[in-house]
Amino acid sequence: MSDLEQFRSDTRAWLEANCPPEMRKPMSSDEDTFWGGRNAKYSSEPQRVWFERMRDKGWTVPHWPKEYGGGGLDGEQTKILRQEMAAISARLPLVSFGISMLGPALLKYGTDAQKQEHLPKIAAGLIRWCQGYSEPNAGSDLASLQTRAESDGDDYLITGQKIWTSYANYADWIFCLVRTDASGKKHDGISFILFDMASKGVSTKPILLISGKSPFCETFFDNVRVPKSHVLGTVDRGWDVAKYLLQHERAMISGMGERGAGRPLGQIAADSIGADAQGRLDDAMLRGQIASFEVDEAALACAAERAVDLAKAGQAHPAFSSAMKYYGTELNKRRHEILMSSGGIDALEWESQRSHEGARPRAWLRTKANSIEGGTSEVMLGIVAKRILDLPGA
Amino acid sequence: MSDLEQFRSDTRAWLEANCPPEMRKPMSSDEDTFWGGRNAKYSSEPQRVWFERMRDKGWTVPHWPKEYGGGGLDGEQTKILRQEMAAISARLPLVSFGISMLGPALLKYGTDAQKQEHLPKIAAGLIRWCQGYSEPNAGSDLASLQTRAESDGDDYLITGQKIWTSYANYADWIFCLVRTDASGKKHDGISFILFDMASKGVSTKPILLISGKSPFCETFFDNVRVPKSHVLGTVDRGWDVAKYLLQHERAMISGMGERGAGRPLGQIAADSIGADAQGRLDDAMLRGQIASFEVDEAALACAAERAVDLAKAGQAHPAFSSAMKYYGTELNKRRHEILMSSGGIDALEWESQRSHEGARPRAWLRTKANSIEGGTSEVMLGIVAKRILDLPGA
Amino acid sequence: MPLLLNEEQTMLRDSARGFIGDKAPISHFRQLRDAKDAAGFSHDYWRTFSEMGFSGLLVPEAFGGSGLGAVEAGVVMEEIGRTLMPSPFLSTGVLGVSALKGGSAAQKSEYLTKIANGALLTALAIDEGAKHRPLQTAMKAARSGNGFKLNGAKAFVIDGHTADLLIVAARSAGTPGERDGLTLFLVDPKAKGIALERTAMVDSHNAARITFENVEVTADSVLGDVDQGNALLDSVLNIGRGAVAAEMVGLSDEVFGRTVTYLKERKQFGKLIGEFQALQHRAAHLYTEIEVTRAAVLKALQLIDDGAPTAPAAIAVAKAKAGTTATLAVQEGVQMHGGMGMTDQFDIGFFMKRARVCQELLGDSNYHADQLARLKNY
Amino acid sequence: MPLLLNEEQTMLRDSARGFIGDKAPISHFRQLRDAKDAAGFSHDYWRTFSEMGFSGLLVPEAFGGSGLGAVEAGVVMEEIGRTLMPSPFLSTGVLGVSALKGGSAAQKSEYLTKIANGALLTALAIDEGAKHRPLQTAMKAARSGNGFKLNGAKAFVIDGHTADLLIVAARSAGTPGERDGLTLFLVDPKAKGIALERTAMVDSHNAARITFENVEVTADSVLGDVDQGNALLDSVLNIGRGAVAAEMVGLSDEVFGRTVTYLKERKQFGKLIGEFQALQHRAAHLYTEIEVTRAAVLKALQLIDDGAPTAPAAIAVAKAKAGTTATLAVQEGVQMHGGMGMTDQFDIGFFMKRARVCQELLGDSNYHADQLARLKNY
Repeated sequence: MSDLEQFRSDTRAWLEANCPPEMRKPMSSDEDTFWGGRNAKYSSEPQRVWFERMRDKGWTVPHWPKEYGGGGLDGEQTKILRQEMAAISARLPLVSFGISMLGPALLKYGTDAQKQEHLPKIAAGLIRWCQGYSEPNAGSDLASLQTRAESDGDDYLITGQKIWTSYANYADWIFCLVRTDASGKKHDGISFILFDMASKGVSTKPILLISGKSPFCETFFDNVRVPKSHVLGTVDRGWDVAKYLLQHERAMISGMGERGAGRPLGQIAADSIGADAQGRLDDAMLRGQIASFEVDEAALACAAERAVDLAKAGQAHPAFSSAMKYYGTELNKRRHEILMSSGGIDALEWESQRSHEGARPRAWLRTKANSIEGGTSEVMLGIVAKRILDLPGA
Repeated sequence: MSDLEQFRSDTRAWLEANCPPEMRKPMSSDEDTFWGGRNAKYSSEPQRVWFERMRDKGWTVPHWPKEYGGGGLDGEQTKILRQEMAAISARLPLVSFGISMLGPALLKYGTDAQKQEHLPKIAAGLIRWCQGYSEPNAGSDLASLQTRAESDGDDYLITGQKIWTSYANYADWIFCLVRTDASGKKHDGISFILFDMASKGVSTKPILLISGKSPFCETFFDNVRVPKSHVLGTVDRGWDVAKYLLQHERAMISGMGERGAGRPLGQIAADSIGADAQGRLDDAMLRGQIASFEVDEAALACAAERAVDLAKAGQAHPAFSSAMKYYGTELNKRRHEILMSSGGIDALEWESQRSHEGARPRAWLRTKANSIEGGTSEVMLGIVAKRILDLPGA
Repeated sequence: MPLLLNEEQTMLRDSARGFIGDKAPISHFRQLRDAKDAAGFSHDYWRTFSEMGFSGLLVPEAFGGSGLGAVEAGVVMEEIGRTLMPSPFLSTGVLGVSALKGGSAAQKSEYLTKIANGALLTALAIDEGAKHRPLQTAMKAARSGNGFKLNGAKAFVIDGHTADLLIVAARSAGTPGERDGLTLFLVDPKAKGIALERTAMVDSHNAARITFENVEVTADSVLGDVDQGNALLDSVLNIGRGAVAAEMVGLSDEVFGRTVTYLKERKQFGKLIGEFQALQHRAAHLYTEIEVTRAAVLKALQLIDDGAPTAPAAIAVAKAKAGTTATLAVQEGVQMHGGMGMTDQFDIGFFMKRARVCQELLGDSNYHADQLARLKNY
Repeated sequence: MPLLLNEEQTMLRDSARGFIGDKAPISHFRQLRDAKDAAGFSHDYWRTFSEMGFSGLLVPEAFGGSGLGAVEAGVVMEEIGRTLMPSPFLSTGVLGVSALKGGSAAQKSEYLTKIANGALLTALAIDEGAKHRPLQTAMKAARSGNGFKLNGAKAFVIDGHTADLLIVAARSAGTPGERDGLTLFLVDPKAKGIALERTAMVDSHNAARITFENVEVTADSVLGDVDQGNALLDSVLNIGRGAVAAEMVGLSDEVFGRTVTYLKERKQFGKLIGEFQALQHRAAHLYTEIEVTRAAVLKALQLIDDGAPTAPAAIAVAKAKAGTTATLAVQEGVQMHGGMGMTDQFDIGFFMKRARVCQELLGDSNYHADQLARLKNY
């Protein structure tokens, strides 16, 4: 047996022994996600057990170095772990922007002291992070941001407003883009800085969305004092860090369209609509739309797998994540349009218990942000046109 | 009985008595179109009879004034004549760019002498016209044309090259855009001029298309001498005439998507593919695509009808024909994609008698030019954005 | 007949637009929603609708109405679509009146007069499953003495919880899927055996689920002919479909107008976003779709008023097309508004929610495309 | 296994690209077309293909082949797609070899060796109606003495007019639509009762219509099991579908590359047309579609080589997706080339014609989406 085969069989056995049965079901509500943080709440005992066991193996962040609380796995091992978890539908033990966004940037740009301070707390779910990028007048045009950091001895004083800060009202720390120099071009003079949301002068205000939920906040900074040592990377070169991180975010968001293992959409539709004598969904038009969608979805899953393999082989184009982000989010929106059409009248209910408080329409409305957040579809297509296709003036 | 009702009943009776049965079938090949001209050929005796009878009524151009060989009908009467012809599937007795394109421009911009000279010959099918607009480097950007007309006493000497000149090799006269002044902005200094294709220095070369046919030519002018009196409208203001004429052309092309009266596409598909036990086309996916297409096609037919009514009521936006041209041509391309899919393997044959020398695939390929000729879809959308939606910088 | 509004229809539109835009702009809807208003619409405004002749728009003059047609109903619906004004106009003024016009002289005189006066609200109870499939009606109407006993459940009954009179489709013969065997009944919502649940909907408009358990109705409560209700039902549903299609035209046009305005205001990358050609082309395409849809809907409504045999096909086209156009309009509207379009504070989301409900209402685009194919024999 | 070409496969690609790009660029195809070449392909190049190991790519080493798999066949097909090189590679090297691998030891030793040597050309005769529906095979194979008598007609037999051996699906039992009852036969195209007509196709590639009238074949000519030919046929068709999908990836990629080049060269309105944002976004979308398709096709071919039970679903995805992507690529290619794209003188039109044929070949996107739905039980 090769080392990898051995690793797979060990992993399978460990998961079998350690993943509680309750943690082997698809998540059905926001409660099912464990976010960690200073005020972490477990929604159930199995959720706590599962998190702690995985944390102790370093498998909340399996591919991070062990010294930072990671699992120290290489690419192949990480893929195997993911496959084995998927095989038993094991949930992620910990979801956090510290893992998916800040972590990769810290690993690449952080000083030793910064890595030592932050990475282990992320791995152990002790600190919950949020991301301070967008501003009211800096959406797609992120680099025009105006939140300013004024030098004051060893500190900056930060003043400004962010918007679309995911879960800022629950976050302990923020990683944030601020303008440290307003004299040059808009992409210069931006710094990437980390600070505690409990600092004096920070306040948040949730934004009510069309889904009736408030996953985002407006976040206000009024002379927030932050040590200069909290800058990640080079002062005034924060745009590089931001770009690096956005690529990770896009690659992550593009994965939303992947759902190969789930129940076929056509069967979900048949639950509401029924099947004809030959077992085909009893709405031929909708069946055709679903089948075409599932062709695209399955193809996207292949592209996502290939993107990982290309990256491992050092053959990936750095802007390819933008293509995948575009495609994955547009597909996910289409998926939820189909789910709404499949649910028909029943999917229009907004508050009843029968409808799980309108889970389906709320999820549908939520997806409309997919092609906006983390870079709009239009911005993604522009990046592909410019950086991959090298079209003039793009 | 109202005057219009009387007109309808008279018209119906006349058509019944005068339209030969052979002329009451959909056209099935290029031969079925009568184009007139110095070298006019009738493909059949009924074609000649039908043309001559209609010509004698002035109904080759029913809405033109009688003094120019027209029928002198008003808008309502013309509509009734069209409806009654459609009701018996009567063919057009004469097709010509003189009728559909030049005529309206002559009526609006022509001098009395020009009208007297040209309109009656168009109405009677004596002269066949072609249109000299596009040049190799002036396609979508038509105003950048470079064919020049140099003043020489009472004449111009015209030199340059046109492309996409429909049937130039069969045409007797051409209406043509030439540059009479190259000193100003590109839209200025263009004149709209008419001349005989038999003039010294004119030559044509057919362009072989992907459909295997050559409806277009390259047309060359080498010091062609044309009297200055042949300019239509004001010298150097030919762009106004061209725009006016293009609107007519677009309105006409947009009509290609209309085919309300024809056999339903789904039944055409069933001829090749068959039907299931419930009488539905035995390809559920294709059936859905056809039904969606037929929804759009029927809706477009309503929009075309409404556009005419709006124009009559003086409520039409002058740029609306661009929206219709865009929509109609894109729909027509989709129709032919569906026809190809419906025909399947049989529709791939290119030369056999069985396939009428590949009539279906050749027609399919021909439609790909619909969204290019007469202004590309991209140019049409730009016009709508600018002139109707008033979007900035459009 | 020209495919335009005539002078009277234009005046009607202006008066509807004046009242609705003035008294019931979208903030009116927002207030009702935020207050979780018990009725879900303003009784005061319905009274005004009746004074303006809108509640009795389709009621023959003999019964105190305006005796107008489907085109005029569409005119009002289009204006309702612009501000999403909650109103019983569809359930009572269109569906209720159209159904009752198929009733006996006594039924007409009793109910139509009241509707024209604004004194009676109705609701049509058709759908049972997840999708609109009127022929699949399974609800039982068993003969019982001189009358019938109703058993079954209805969903998506628009304005069901405020109705004074339910119009219920039930199967007095045959099996689900058959054309024959359907009968329409007039049922008092307070009758014994009826349980009614107001459904909170994604669009914050009104609908109800209603169960019928051994509900006894007399022979007089039959609307039209026993077992032969399908023809009447078809015509009621078709005018309703045309009306909802008109609402979607108004909704699409309004969303589009707001979006174009936003394109001319919002700056990114140092430009108005309306300067970006990719957005210009998408806006121009959407404009064309809306204009094409507008024509198809008006045509269908005119054909209904003409009693033309082609009306059912035209209605299938109109409802199918209006559904896809409205879906595109709200999707482009939200996307082009960027993050702001996702907030409850902006109104765009309301249109997206309403468009989704209008899609399902009386058959979605798939249903009607399928109907068109059936009508065309393929 | 990573979803990439490995080193050997990359070398194979380079060598295929080198030969095809060098010897058989698209001008080679144009010459054959203009000359109305009798064979429709170059026998010389087929000999070279055999010397390079391509004709026997899928032939086991025991019979003189390279013993490679579906991925490698896809690599060659993709390069063929780039220049539209006419070649019996699909009909003989892929379909023929895959079918014959299901034969007896004698059949394999006789035919596979010859194919590897470039000495035998085959053609697979499946389709009968307008659309690819293998289960609907109606052609009769009636038992007659020790053998069978074949009656029926086949269409769209790729390279039928140059084949030395026909592989024919016929119904030895059951009725059209049934899985059981199909048998594959090896038939000499010169046998009595066969009439063959070369079909001139829109893409100027080769196909034939063949009628069979009381064609007698011996029991030895049965390939695989009598009445149970469907499983073998399925696997042959699936590798063929994967190969055609790979051809469409090559074709799409080539059209796209030519189009992007044109966008960087052609000026209108004082700008390169590639500067227009609307075209940029459409190009970026098409790029993404092609990359997604490339991954789906490679995955399907890998799963075939793995003998994975998920291979049929993956092939349905690959063929369906490749068909829609190629259609989009050629449509955008022609439109973005403007009038020039419509001329025979430009090559873009060739790709549009070939893409249409590849769509129909072995099932179009609708067929395969439907298959996927069936495999997923809805």
